[in-house]
Amino acid sequence: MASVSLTGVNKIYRSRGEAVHAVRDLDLAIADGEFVALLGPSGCGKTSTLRMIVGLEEITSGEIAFDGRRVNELDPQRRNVAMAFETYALYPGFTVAENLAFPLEVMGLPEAKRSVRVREMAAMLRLEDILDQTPAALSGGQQQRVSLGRALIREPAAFILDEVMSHIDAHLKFRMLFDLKRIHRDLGRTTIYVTHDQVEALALADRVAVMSQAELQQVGTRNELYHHPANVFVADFIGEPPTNFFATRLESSGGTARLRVEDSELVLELAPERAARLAETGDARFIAGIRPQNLHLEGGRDGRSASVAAAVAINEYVGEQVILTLGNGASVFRALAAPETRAARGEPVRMHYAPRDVMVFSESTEELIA
Amino acid sequence: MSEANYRLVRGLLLAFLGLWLLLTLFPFYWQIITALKDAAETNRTVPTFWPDVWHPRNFKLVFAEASNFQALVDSFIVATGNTLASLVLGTLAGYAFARFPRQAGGENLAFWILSNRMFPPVAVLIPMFFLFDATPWGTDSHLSLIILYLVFNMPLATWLMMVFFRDAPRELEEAAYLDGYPPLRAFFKVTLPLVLPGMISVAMLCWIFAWNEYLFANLFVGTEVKTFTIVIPTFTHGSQTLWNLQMAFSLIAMLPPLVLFVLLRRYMVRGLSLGVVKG
Amino acid sequence: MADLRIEGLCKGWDFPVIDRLDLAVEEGEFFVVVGPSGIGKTTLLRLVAGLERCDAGRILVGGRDVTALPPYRRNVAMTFESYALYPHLSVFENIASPLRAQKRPRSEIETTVRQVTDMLRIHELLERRPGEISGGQKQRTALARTLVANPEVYLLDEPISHLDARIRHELRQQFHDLEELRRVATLYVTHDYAEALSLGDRIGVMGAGGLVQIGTARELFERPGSLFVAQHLGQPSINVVEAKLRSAPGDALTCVAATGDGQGGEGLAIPVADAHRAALLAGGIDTVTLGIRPQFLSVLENGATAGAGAHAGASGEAGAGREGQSAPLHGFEFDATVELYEPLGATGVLLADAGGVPLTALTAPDRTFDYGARVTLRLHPETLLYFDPRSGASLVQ
Amino acid sequence: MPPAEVRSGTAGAGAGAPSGQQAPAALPEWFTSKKTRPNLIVSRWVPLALVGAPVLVLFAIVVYPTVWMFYHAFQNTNIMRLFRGNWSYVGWENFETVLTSERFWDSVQHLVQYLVFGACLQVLLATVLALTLYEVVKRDWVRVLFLIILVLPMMLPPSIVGVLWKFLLTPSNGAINAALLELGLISEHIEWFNAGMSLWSIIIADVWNWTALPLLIIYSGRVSLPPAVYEAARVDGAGGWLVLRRITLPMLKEVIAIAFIIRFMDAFKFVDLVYVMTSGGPAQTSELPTYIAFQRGIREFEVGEAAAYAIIIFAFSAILITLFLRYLKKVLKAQGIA
Repeated sequence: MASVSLTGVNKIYRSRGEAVHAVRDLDLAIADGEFVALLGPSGCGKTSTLRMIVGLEEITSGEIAFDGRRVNELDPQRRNVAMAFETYALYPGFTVAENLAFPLEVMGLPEAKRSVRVREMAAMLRLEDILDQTPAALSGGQQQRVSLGRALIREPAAFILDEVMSHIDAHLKFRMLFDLKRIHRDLGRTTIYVTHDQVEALALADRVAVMSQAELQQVGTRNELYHHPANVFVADFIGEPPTNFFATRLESSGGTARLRVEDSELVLELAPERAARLAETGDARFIAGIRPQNLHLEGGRDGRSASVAAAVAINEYVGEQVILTLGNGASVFRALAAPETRAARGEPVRMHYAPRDVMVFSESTEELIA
Repeated sequence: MSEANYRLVRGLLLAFLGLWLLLTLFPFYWQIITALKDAAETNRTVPTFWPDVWHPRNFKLVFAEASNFQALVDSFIVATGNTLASLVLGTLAGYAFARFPRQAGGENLAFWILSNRMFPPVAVLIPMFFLFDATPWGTDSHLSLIILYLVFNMPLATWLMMVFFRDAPRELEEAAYLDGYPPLRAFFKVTLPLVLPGMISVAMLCWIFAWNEYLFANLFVGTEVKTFTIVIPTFTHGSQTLWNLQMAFSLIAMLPPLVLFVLLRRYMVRGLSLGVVKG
Repeated sequence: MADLRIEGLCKGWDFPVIDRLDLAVEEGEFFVVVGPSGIGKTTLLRLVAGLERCDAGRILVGGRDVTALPPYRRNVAMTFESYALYPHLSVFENIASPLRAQKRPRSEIETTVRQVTDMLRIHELLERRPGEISGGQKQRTALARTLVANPEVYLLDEPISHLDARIRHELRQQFHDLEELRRVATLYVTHDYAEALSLGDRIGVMGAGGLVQIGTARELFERPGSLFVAQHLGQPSINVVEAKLRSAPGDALTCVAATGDGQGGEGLAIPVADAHRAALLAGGIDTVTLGIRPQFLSVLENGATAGAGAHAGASGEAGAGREGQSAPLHGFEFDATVELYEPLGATGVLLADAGGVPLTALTAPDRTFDYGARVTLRLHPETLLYFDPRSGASLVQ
Repeated sequence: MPPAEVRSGTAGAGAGAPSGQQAPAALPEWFTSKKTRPNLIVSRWVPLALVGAPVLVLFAIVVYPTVWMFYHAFQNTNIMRLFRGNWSYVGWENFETVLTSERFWDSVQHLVQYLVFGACLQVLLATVLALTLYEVVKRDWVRVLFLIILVLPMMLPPSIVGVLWKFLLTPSNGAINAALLELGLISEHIEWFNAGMSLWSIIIADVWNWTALPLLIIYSGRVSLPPAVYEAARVDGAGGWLVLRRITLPMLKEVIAIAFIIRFMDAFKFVDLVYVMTSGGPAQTSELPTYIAFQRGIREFEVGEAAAYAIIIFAFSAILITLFLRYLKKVLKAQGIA
């Protein structure tokens, strides 16, 4: 077990004479035993980061250290990390048992000890029945468990998972998430999990590192990312349905400040201390964001003192909840409502919200102001 | 095996690869410099590794004899004719095998067609010789070679085109049906453009195999029609072999396949490794 | 404009995939088929499109029997899961393809394509190749190609399942808004239950062989006809608990859940709601399969109502009051031990162990639970679903 | 245990019938009685026609001649009889002539020599070269350049290869002897086309000409092995030798076997270099069975005997081809291609 730290890490690829900056000035410290997810859309640099940590990719500049010891120059063989691959990368001619045993065989463990460990791992991942089969005969979920098992069977400095759930059916996925979380709880190993799926990242990780366009946007717990997203990208990427954004202008009258939405008649109330902070910036225009689950049909509770008027455009019943798509002028936004909500198309509604749930971002830098 | 040993082995392997490359290139080198020597120099008792006198006129002298140029023309006619025939037949059959495997006779028929490429020609040649002898055009004609070369080129074209058609997503064709195109129009609008790169590589392979063919030509033609491959071994003046002219002519003749190969190597390597069979 | 009728449709290869399926989609209806992957949803679409021939049965479009017609004579349009855009043609030519097949004049093709691409906001991509545009744009191009064909039936195969969350929501909105799709019969296939519930005027749940249940979104989710339907709709999936029916003092009835692994734990006794008692007693059986929707399990801590502001928490109570039943507001409460807690986006998922019975509950997302902590769960017996343990059929309607 | 486990015992098995929906024990009547109706967009005659044309051509140019040969292998046919039409059945006499002749058994010996050095050695060399090229040479453009150079000889017609090597190996003033003398490896000219050496000359030319084919096959095979597996092995800590021994060679064994069989099949067709370089001489010391068949059949018009040769070669080939196709089918199936 080890802590992993990345300091000022850069990755630049050269392709056809052009330099592509895949990872830019990345700083990230992962504590011993921590579960950190690296989350971002495809092409954001998360896989390059992970491959640099494992040692499959050279580090253009910066330093990666395990337990404070620099590992930049070490081969993957010497770094002692275990990795599960997106494509599983099982050894084709080997049986499941042989696949699991291979890392032990490399370590030079005697046959008898190997088979004991293989049996333990098979029990933990429910692979006992398929130990004699070859990967070609297995389903995606089974292959994935074998690949996890092959990584887990060693005692590595860190355990690295690359998009391991992306080829798994939704129903099976939930189960695998629980399994993985349980394994981490029981073994307490430093784990880095790369994914593009926010549900997986939020569900599993102690902290989530959000990446976009080669840069780290924010590192934080689920609540930090949710309530204090560093910028518009994070606010947009985390959360489903996606956050509603409005282009707004700051307006003060009679000592209170509000945000007037530019292409409709919506006005968003601000908590007083936030208004003050906005005034300090000297800007007039801001991007306001509010999450669909923070817009409510009924007011009064939890400081929902403000409201906006809108007409229902679409009422989507999805079982556990209703997603309302609402319109006011040219503004279209979404809200979540209880499943028994039966608002019809065109029906006028008032949506209540707590002013503290309005997130305000700078229009120029798109960073969170308040 | 220790790290140092591993490095040593890698070094040795690299050296061996380098040596092999030199050995591969040496005959080409010799061919080129010989083509640039004069007749006297090629027949010296101690050969020169660098020409004393440059003699590029060889390339012109080769064509002083009109029949040499005619041989290239004959080869071109035969190779092109055979390529067209192989491609048309192979494309149609390949499409049928890829899209209607069961109705087209199934995998076994496809494999049988491929197997024809591998059988030794000795079983075919002798009877074909007597057979063509009895036809109006005879053995010594372009047509006899064009037909004969189908023995090895058509199975190759069929097999490769089948692989290429299989790789072309069937859904695109189905999308065309749903757009309202009947099968033939859908084939030309969607499927054929998709396999065009594959067709090019098949055409190139067939053309090169037909261009290079020696055995059939050697036995079948030689008077009315002469392909360059059977002309090359006959460059003699009395009992003296005219090495410099022979090398010059062979350089000219091998240029088309080499140029094709270098330009289209991506397709060709794919075709060769898919076809897994040579001519 | 026409309706789509499917009568006794059969198709099988190594085993029967579609077995005597009947379906009528009215003109202007948006019908969604939802089911697990590999169950035959795409086969159904391909049969209607004419890409596969059925083994038995008939397909009628607007009263015309098209069973024997090839796809290019059927006047149906289909989008493929893989989009099936022609890689060698520009976006414009891809969209114009059906019009070219109909040999329309050039000017008409031009205007029709412009109209559709303006509507779908892809007019800037017309010169590009499919390889140069994003997934969402590909999907819009494929949709545009089917829209210009002006068919009598639309067939849409998993059109948005492979896209990012934001684009998925945008396209879902588009499917709601497109007048075109709402004018003719549309058959839409997906494995995502939320998509199905959101979009379908009516929804058919597909199981082995055919449609297991057809109904509106609320009918299917609230009154599933079988365990299969209940399990397929909802994420995380419904809690399934084997239980024995026991008579309790008074004329009350309880179901006693067996422990998950048959060892340890004392089980869990849950009272049966008055509204369900008669139906269960009439069945004359003593074991049932209980279905408990995770969102109807509220998590209390120290007796206080948890999940302030979360719909999942609130809906438990509201759900109990639906159908105007006079249910006791406090519900049935019991203790459980926390196994795992996963905070997701808008909700959190709690795995708990109640007397050896594993249960999943939906909570507000910003709470924290420690492994092994004791919590109180609340459940309204009216929200329970009862199924026959052998056939899986619903016992209470 | 998550609740899903209570019922869905098959959840781990991935796709399959959903729980609660057992496949009906009795198959429906329409299914058991259904005819396999082809799912065709075109008339059922179209595929037959598409495939029929090449099949007919092959019947004309391959099947008919083969049958003809089988027939004449049992006749006392020669050119005169053939034209007069008065050949007659002689049973196994032709085979007897062939199998008792020294010429045949010598040629078989030559063939074995060719198989060992012309085929086995080539595949061995090709394996080493292909893997060296892929594993040791790191720059892409260098690899491509090397590959092009290595494959060049394959693009030449056999007559050029033959003439070129005849020239290079000329004993008196050929480049090879001159170079070997220069390097001090030999002290006098090697007589490349003498009785003991001529077959070796052919084999040398053939190695130069055709080693690239197995090389290309094995190299392509190595390229298509999944890179992730190699990364996994590196992360698992496996070094170069272990990876080669436990992963690369086992995964390539089918491809190498295919390369082997292809070279073996080619050996039974191999004849053109013999024609160009030695014409089987001197004194029939570089003859292969195939060459004799041609010689007897077309140059000497002993059709019956030539047919017997052809049939013997044909039989060996057929065995190899069947083996090859069966193997190829298996490999393609395993890769999901066929």
